[in-house]
Amino acid sequence: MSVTASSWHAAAQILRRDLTLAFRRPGEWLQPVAFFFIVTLLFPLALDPELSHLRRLAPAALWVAAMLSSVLAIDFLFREDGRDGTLEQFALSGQSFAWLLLAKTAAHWVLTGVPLALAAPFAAIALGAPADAIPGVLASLLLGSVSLSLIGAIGAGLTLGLRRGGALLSLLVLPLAVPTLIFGARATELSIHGESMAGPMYLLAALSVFGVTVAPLAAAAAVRISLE
Amino acid sequence: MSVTASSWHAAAQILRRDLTLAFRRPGEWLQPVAFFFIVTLLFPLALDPELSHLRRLAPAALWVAAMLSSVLAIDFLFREDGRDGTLEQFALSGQSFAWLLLAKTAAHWVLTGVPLALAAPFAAIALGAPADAIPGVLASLLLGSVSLSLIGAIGAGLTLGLRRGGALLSLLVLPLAVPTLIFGARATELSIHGESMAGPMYLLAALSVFGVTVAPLAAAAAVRISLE
Amino acid sequence: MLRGLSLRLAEGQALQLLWPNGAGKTSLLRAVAGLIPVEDGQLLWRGNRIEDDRAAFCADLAFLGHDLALKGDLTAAENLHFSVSLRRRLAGGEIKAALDEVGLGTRADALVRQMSAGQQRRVALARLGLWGARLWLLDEPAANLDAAGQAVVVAALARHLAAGGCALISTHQPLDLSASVNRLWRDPKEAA
Amino acid sequence: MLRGLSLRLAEGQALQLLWPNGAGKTSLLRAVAGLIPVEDGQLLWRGNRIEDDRAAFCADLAFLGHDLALKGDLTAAENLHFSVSLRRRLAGGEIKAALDEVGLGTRADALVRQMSAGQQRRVALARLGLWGARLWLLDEPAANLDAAGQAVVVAALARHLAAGGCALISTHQPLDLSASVNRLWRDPKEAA
Amino acid sequence: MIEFLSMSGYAAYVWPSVGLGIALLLLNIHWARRLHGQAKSEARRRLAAGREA
Amino acid sequence: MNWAWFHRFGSPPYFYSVAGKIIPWLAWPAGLLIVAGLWGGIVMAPPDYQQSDAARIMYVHVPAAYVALMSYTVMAIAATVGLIWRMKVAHAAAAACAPIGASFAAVCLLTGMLWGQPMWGTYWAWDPRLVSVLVLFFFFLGYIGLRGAIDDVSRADRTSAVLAIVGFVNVPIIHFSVIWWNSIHQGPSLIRKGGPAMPASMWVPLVLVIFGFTFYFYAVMLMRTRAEVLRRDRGGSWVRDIVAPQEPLP
Ligand code: HEM
Ligand SMILES: Nc1ncnc2c1ncn2[C@@H]1O[C@H](COP(=O)(O)OP(=O)(O)OP(=O)(O)O)[C@@H](O)[C@H]1O
Ligand SMILES: Nc1ncnc2c1ncn2[C@@H]1O[C@H](COP(=O)(O)OP(=O)(O)OP(=O)(O)O)[C@@H](O)[C@H]1O
Ligand SMILES: [Mg+2]
Ligand SMILES: [Mg+2]
Repeated sequence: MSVTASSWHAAAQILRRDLTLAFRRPGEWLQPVAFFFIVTLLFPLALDPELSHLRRLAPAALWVAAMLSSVLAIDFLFREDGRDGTLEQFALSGQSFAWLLLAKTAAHWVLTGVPLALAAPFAAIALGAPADAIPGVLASLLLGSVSLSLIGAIGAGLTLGLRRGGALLSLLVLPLAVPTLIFGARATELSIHGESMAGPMYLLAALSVFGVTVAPLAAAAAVRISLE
Repeated sequence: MSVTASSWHAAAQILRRDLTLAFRRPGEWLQPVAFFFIVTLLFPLALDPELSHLRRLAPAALWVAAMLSSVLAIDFLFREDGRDGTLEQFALSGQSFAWLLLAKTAAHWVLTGVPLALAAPFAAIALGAPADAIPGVLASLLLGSVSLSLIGAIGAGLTLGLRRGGALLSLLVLPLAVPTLIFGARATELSIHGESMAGPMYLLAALSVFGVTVAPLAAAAAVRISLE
Repeated sequence: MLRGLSLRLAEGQALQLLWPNGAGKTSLLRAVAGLIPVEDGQLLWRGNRIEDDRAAFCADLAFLGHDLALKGDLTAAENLHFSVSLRRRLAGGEIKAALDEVGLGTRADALVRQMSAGQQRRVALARLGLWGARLWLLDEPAANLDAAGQAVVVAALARHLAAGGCALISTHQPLDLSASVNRLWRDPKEAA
Repeated sequence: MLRGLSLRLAEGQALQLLWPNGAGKTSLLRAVAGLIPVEDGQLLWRGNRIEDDRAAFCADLAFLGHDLALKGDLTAAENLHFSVSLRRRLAGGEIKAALDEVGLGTRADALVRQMSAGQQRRVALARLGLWGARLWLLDEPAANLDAAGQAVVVAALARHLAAGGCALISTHQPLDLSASVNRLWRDPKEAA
Repeated sequence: MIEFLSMSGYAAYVWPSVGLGIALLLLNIHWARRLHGQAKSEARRRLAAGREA
Repeated sequence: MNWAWFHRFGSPPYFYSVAGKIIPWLAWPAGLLIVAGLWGGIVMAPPDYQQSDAARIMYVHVPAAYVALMSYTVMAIAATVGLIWRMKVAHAAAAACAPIGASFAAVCLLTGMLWGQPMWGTYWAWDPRLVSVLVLFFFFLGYIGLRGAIDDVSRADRTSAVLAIVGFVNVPIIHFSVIWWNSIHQGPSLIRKGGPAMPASMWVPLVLVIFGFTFYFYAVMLMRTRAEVLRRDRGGSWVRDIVAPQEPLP
């Protein structure tokens, strides 16, 4: 009786749905960005605020703040859809479950990774980075946040349905994200010093590719178990 | 027909209840501590890791990590009790609502602030602080976490019942906690340098006293609104 | 939301609200309990305005909403102990007796998390009895309950009314309370 | 948990499970849907083992659990659109028609968050119809519904059965389905 | 003997390490046995409870 | 190939009794090897020509490091087996590995720190090898935390199995970190082209302790797994015969 929906169509619908929902409550996707700004600002406050000093710290502050706000945001990736039964319906929709979750992760990246990357140059300048570093900072965070979102999706799947997912989530995700942090911070540092950042960027790209292939499968396995 | 319960008795019951619940799931109150360790670990990874260099950063890293794990943990202060109707019953119990919430906050501090303060010396040493600094680091975090818990209680009350409390909570709480951060980091810094930390410690104590008087009232007002 | 309502409850009397979905049963009960503000009109308890002495009113009040206020990680007995202790000191054996009354005597030490929806509701009913309040506000107390569970609700209500308490209940299926002072109210527009 | 069960559904047939609380209605429905693993025993659909082609089975299946899978921040029409689009492409006007059938024609553009529990359940019923699945698994479809709402459930089921679908339903009050092939099953031990 | 114990000046590092190693071996056995004991007594409790009911 | 033994091992009562018989055969050799190796290493072997007697920390540090890595590997394998064949005993074995592995990782870290102070002049450095071992330790903790946070045993088994498998990427990173990045930590000195980079009087005791620790690990793992199996099946009929064999049937 009916034309079945292709997997691309289904993924596009999920993307549209999640973006629609987010734009109905703009406060929500602005929060991780605001969090990011606040955390980067805490550093100068806790230190004696000399700019020359701060600049050496900038990559670390940016990346630690980015990772934390990414972990904070990822907690919501599946939580609501799990609670209200939507994920059950995804699992029963006849589409590949991992694929649908990848679509959700992509929407999440658009809503948190991209704004984060756009915000990072401002924070970098506030921490004393030169204006020339802007494209480099932006690029490294844009690429790094892809793998952060993907790694986060695994953690979100594993902690779905737990009462206090948040803290456990960071315990699981942050160790997995250590390589991203190291290469990302290195890329940002090189760009602040005006050097070529190709090396760490290739490694970040490799991490993202690896993440795209592995993370949805792991997340789907974990979410399916938590639906029982 | 019945002997009514005194407010001390009621508070003691709440404390006992929350500790019982926490010890049934020891994983949960250990998580903020693990988060604290991981966050302090992220800094050296994102920087070129020379200890002499790290030591200057140690107070900032310790306090930013402590604030973040405190905020992360405080999200759960009222959430579950709100969701399952317990707070409604508190409000209708005939006891002072603010007082009952203060008891809950005290339990929370015992479960998160104290372990955090105990963990901080280890993290400080990994960041290159000398062993002499241990009592100072411990004391400053023990005192600072009191005011962090109290400020957090206001934020937890305000964001209770919101779907994505976590991120918003940190936006509300972190700015309010800036004085604690500044004095706390200053105290830790002085203790790492082996100097007297009395000045900032008095200020931290003043913040805590102020917090005890104001925070429960504000939290009670906020929670009451969110119950409607 | 609701306008032009007026109702009065006497000792030993139960009033069941049988209004349709969305008519405002939940809202009315919560307003009476003081959980949502009343915009217009007034509530009297024993002849005094409730706002004047909310603590006294609370001491006479037991509210059972959609959310049961039970902790999954505590046992049934512990749940009762902690929640009743906020209001009054318990004598030994009271909890056991209350759980027996709702048919959970053998499961006093089971974690509430491991109970089915119906059993959890029974624990909440046991708590109602222990509080010793005069006025019960019950929002769909028989939801999720099978016939045996509904009988427990009816029995608990009967005991309460016989002891001179009163109750305001929202339901979708009328509960068969034999108390002569049980009234049904099928439409919010009808005067009670 | 459940043992020694065996049941068979034919086209146009509905089976209502009237088991008591905790007997395993929810668990049975979720196991049939494939949401919880079946430890022992097998499920056949159109003569094939379900594990062999889960996608085909899912295409024929509509599951409505305790959780309605509706987003409070989307309107009723948007909710239907997004959830049906995962399964098939929609023609224009289908959604409007489906909402009309459950009596929500005028509220298509209201946010689901602002609807009462009963109205939300009606939206979920409208979705069931749109999926066009052959087998409906309904867990307490009439919970929270008033008499008019129950009539909507009954009508939707009647349409579905008349079109050759079949349904497995858990309930506490039997639904009065006029379909001749409607069966009640009051005790899990009784063979169906 | 003293010379051996002093580990040519590294005693403060070598002996704690050896101690940690031995503690590790002993503690793991202890924990495993305790776990086994707990499982047994729990099972016994269950059986007793089952017989009562 | 005949898989009957594999399926038989999946049955809790069979596993319980067979593992109970195997344990002594692992434990006694383990004890002998460890005593002999430590004696050979700490008392008999000559001091290192560079590090003098500080090198003796090696006889605890290196075996602990190997066993920490091995326990994660065994845990990941057991988790995979449990996930694919739905084998409860394998899940129990994975659960048993985590605390043991965590303790060995902790000892590797602590002895490494104690060795680092005299050799590198610092207890801790932010070096790839050291950090990746710390991450391994956090994985064990995360695994234990995740398992503890889920009440339903079967769900906890499978969810934590996914984590164990995902976290396995860290194991090769630890092993190769000294080669991929320029690390202050020592490169491979035992298993390498051209044979061990030390005299036999040093490497033979080391190998003895390594084998001893390995046997020890399997012995303790089986002990924990048995306990775990018993705990899960505490209602099972076979359990009665074990915990209360003399009592008559009710
Ligand atoms: C906290 C600090 C340390 C950590 C976490 C650590 C970790 C490890 C690990 C995981 C291994 C096993 C590698 C593998 O099997 O692939 C290892 C082996 C080894 N470590 Fe360390 N180590 C630390 C400090 C040291 C120090 C200070 C020394 C000596 C100066 C040292 C000397 C060795 C040696 C000789 C090996 C054996 C290498 C081989 O034969 O493959 N370690 N360590
Ligand atoms: N948060 C809200 N925002 C706006 N309107 C609301 C909100 N909550 C409830 N309402 C509206 O208030 C009215 C009364 O709701 P209430 O929950 O009291 O109904 P009820 O009689 O308990 O219904 P039911 O039988 O479905 O539980 C409904 O029309 C509902 O749409
Ligand atoms: N997470 C769980 N852990 C342990 N036992 C459970 C769990 N969930 C359900 N059960 C048990 O499984 C049995 C069947 O539960 P199920 O939810 O299927 O019952 P039901 O027939 O739907 O009951 P109800 O009418 O109350 O909804 C119950 O005895 C319940 O106690
Ligand atoms: Mg209602
Ligand atoms: Mg059910």
